[in-house]
Amino acid sequence: MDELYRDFILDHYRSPRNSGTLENPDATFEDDNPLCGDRIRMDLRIQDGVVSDVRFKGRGCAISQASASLLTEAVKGRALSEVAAIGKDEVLGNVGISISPARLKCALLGLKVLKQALAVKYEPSTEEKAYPDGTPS
Amino acid sequence: MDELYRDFILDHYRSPRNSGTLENPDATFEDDNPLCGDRIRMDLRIQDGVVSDVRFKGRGCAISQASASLLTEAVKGRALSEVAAIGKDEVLGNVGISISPARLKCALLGLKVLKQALAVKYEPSTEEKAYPDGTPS
Amino acid sequence: MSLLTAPPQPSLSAADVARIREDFPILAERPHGLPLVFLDSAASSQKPVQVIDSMDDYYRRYHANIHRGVYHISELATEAYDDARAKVAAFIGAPSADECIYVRNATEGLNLVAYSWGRQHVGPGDTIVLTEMEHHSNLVPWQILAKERQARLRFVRVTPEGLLDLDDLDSLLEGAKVFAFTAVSNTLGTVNPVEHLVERAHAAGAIAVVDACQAVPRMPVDVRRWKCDFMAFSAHKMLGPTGIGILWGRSDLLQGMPPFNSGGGMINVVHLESSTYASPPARFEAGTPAIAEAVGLGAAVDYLQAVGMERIHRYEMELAAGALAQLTQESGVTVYGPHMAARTGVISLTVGDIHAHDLATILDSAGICVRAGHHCNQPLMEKLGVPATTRASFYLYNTPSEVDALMAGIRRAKALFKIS
Amino acid sequence: MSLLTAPPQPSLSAADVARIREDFPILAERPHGLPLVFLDSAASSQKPVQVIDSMDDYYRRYHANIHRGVYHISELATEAYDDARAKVAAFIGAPSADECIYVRNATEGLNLVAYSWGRQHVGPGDTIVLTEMEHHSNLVPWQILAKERQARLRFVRVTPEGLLDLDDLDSLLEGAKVFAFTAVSNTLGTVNPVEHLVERAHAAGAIAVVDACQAVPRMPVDVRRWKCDFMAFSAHKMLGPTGIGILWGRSDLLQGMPPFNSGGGMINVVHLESSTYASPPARFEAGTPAIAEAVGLGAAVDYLQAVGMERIHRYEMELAAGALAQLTQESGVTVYGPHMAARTGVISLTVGDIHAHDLATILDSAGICVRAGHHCNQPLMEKLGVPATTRASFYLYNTPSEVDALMAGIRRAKALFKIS
Ligand SMILES: Cc1ncc(COP(=O)(O)O)c(C=O)c1O
Ligand SMILES: Cc1ncc(COP(=O)(O)O)c(C=O)c1O
Repeated sequence: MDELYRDFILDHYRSPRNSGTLENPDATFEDDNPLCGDRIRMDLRIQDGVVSDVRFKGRGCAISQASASLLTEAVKGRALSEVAAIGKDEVLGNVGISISPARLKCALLGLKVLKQALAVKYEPSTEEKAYPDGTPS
Repeated sequence: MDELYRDFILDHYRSPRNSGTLENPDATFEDDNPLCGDRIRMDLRIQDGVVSDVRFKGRGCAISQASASLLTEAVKGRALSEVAAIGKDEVLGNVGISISPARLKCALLGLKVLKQALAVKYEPSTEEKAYPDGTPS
Repeated sequence: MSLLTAPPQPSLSAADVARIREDFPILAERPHGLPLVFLDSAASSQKPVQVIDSMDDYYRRYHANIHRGVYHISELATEAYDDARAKVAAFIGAPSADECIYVRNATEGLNLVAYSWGRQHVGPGDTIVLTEMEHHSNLVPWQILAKERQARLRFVRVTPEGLLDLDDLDSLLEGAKVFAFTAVSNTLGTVNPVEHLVERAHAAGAIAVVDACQAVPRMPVDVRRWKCDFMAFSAHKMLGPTGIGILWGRSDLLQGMPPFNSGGGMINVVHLESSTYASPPARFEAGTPAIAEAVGLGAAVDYLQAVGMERIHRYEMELAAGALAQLTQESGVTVYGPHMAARTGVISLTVGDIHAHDLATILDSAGICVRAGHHCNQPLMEKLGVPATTRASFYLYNTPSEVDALMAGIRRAKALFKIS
Repeated sequence: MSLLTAPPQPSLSAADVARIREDFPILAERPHGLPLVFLDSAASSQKPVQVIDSMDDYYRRYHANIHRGVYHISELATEAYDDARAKVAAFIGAPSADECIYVRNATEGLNLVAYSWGRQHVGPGDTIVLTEMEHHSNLVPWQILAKERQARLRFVRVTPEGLLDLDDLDSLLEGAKVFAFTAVSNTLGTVNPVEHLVERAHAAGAIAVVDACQAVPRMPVDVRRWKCDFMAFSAHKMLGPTGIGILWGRSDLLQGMPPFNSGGGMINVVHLESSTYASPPARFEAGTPAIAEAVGLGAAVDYLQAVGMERIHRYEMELAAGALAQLTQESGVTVYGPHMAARTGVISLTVGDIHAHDLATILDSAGICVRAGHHCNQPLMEKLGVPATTRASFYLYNTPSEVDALMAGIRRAKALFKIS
């Protein structure tokens, strides 16, 4: 059980890194996890194909907020091509605790928002338009 | 099993007694058993408080038709007060075979129609009006 | 239909059927002290222990409400509920599990289409096309919709042989919004040419709604081959539990549809004055769903797939052919419905002037379960000119000797009613 | 409320509860190797063997479709289906079993009222009164009805303490057609004064629709005493199976209502172009019903009545009082909802800045099942100013030592999150 909430998770929850918003971000997205009300927005500054700055704002459980905070650290200064390659496993590895199926969506919300921010910016997704009234649950 | 369809039941089914209708009956009613489509109409002539004549018309299974036919025999010439006292048990006794729960409604359809004919005539039932679109099932 | 294109596959052997029968506890029952001969699977099939035990196990080990349950048994329940949906989707060839909506039964599935899609797309003067052989569940919801929206109903006629009369199909479909029809008649056993009917519906600009209640249990069904738009069926007719069925719908249609029932579990954001809704399938599953029943349906699909739908279909056709051969030889017996090539193992009949209920009662006294009545097909009965028929239907657990028992029962009824 | 008028009755003893626990197989489960502490009965209760076995027995011995089945097992099934309805009617004091309609769950029951009664009686400019503490299932259907009929919604406010603010009730109800409210809040545990609310609704000429989802499982309920017009509840919260619930309605109202779902089993005479419908309850039960589930619900009612609703209610109140005493002592814990006299054993809380899902996950790792989230009460959460709460709920099989386990779990969470 101590596996569940390590100190650095609490630290990221209470003192999130890269917290806040950017003015005129190059990419931005906001989404929530309707089942538990977690909400995250991510703003990105992109220069020469590199994520030069990133901010996130959100509310929700320690897992969703810490995971998003950790993700911003992993993303900052990296090339878009590298960021595009970040997957579930890397995010869960960074979080470093065992996550039950019901909480996976919390841990991955930040990643989902990040991907959607980049998708909206670089390749508008038709799928988004197909869900006018909610996200796939 | 031979208990189920005695010869006199078949006889009443194929040669119903008091079959047909009356002109200007003093009491009449028609109803069906929506679950199996049996249908029976009964016409009564009433003189001095006595059922002086009775006719029935119907379609359906041997049990419903024979039971109605037997009932007309039991009713003809009897005082209304006696007819009012005829119950389930007497009708089933006349039919004289064992009836499974699913077929009880068949065996008792004639009695139900008879009672309703008399009720409509002598004490208009408000319950009937409450079921504008069907009989209680 | 599928028989012509699929590679030849064996049917079930007597040994297979004997093994299958072991799985169905009810077949050991002895009503009136006689072996149970269950020939009413078209109304509702019996259940194998695998299905019964799956639900028992659910309640004993991991029952919990699914939505928002963070704890272990709730996670197990949620997983089982979603797994069953994926199994059903694979079973009917649905491109995505999200296209399979859990409903109470096929009837509710058809009502969902009529309410949600229908009230959005059908307006005054529009046409809804049905057939004369529809089950009340694929007729009355459209009557109500037509009345409410001042739309018009048209009916594909049924020929004296019991087939759909397709001669004027295209003119009936002209300008239609919906063509709703059954894949298999629950009274006549007729197997309709679904692919052709869907194709003509689409050519006329109508959507095709298939009542697959009698098809999914007894033959391979693939919505991608049928190319239909909606399809409804019930679990209880395919070895599954009561209380659950499936409405399958094309995902783009479902996406655009408003909710039917509303409340917990189908929302996104709720304010006092207004709300937004979840995506399908959740949008159409308001309230605590039939979780144990979904688990049971999943187990039923597993069972059917382990036996093989093609083999089940062939075996049922063999039983039906054997029964029809005997029935058509028997004096006084009238069989309704088409020739073997166009039908399946659902057989309606009458015997002399014996009313259907009397015949069913006599058969019951010999332990034989058949259905008697209008089979929720009153307009078709009127057309056939009979108030009711007696219907025998076969399934994977029936045997040729049960067909013989049926024949013996019919002969006994004839004797009792003095019919030669 | 009932406590004041009923003759004093004992609660459940520790020995009673020990015996009761033996009937619930799931309580022997050991998630994560620890004893299961199930404190989520308000979401869905666990099931005693008596209920599980009743359905098992049904499928093994007498499953068959009910309508028009002339044979033995179909008669048994029909009888069991009707018997269960009679048991439910007696349980809630309904004057007639025909007033109890089987639905999938409470949500469907409330939708049935909104669709069938609502679309007939609510028109432009009409008012529907709800409360701020309604479950989404007693809110969203009315939003949809209001939008469709251009009617207006008004809300009885919830006080900071978690009670209904009844000061302006009469003016809110002025000219209203419907007043729909919950008997017990599923988030705050508040027990509302149902008789008074019904009386005020009637005085204003409105019908009273009671969401009794959290009341019927946990206290004696009598519709004749409440004098309400409709009442909905779910079997799965009262020891019964998933997939079935009850809408009770006053018989004269039901008689006058058009069908909701339509199809097999709810008709009288069907022609191609139009149909007439059966009387209630059949009119509202289209298609093959949840037969096994009705049997299970009947067994659940038997079980609850054998234990005694008054005793169950008292015992739950004891557990709740014990839990509240400890929780209000515990630093960092905030409890929502009113004082003991106005509540029941459903307790929402937060602990420091620990998010509800984190708390639930920590409790789960100790084998403790609680619910976390908005509890289908989003507007109420907004009002409380919290995104989510953690909710513990008690039922007849819980014990004081499980309350202690909850407290220990909360203290562990505080330690992990370094909350003093
Ligand atoms: C007060 C209340 N109303 C309605 C519901 C909905 O019940 P169901 O999901 O069984 O339809 C619930 C349970 O979630 C509830 O607690
Ligand atoms: C062809 C057909 N359609 C619809 C139905 C209705 O199915 P259910 O009663 O399970 O909703 C049935 C079964 O009775 C059927 O045979």
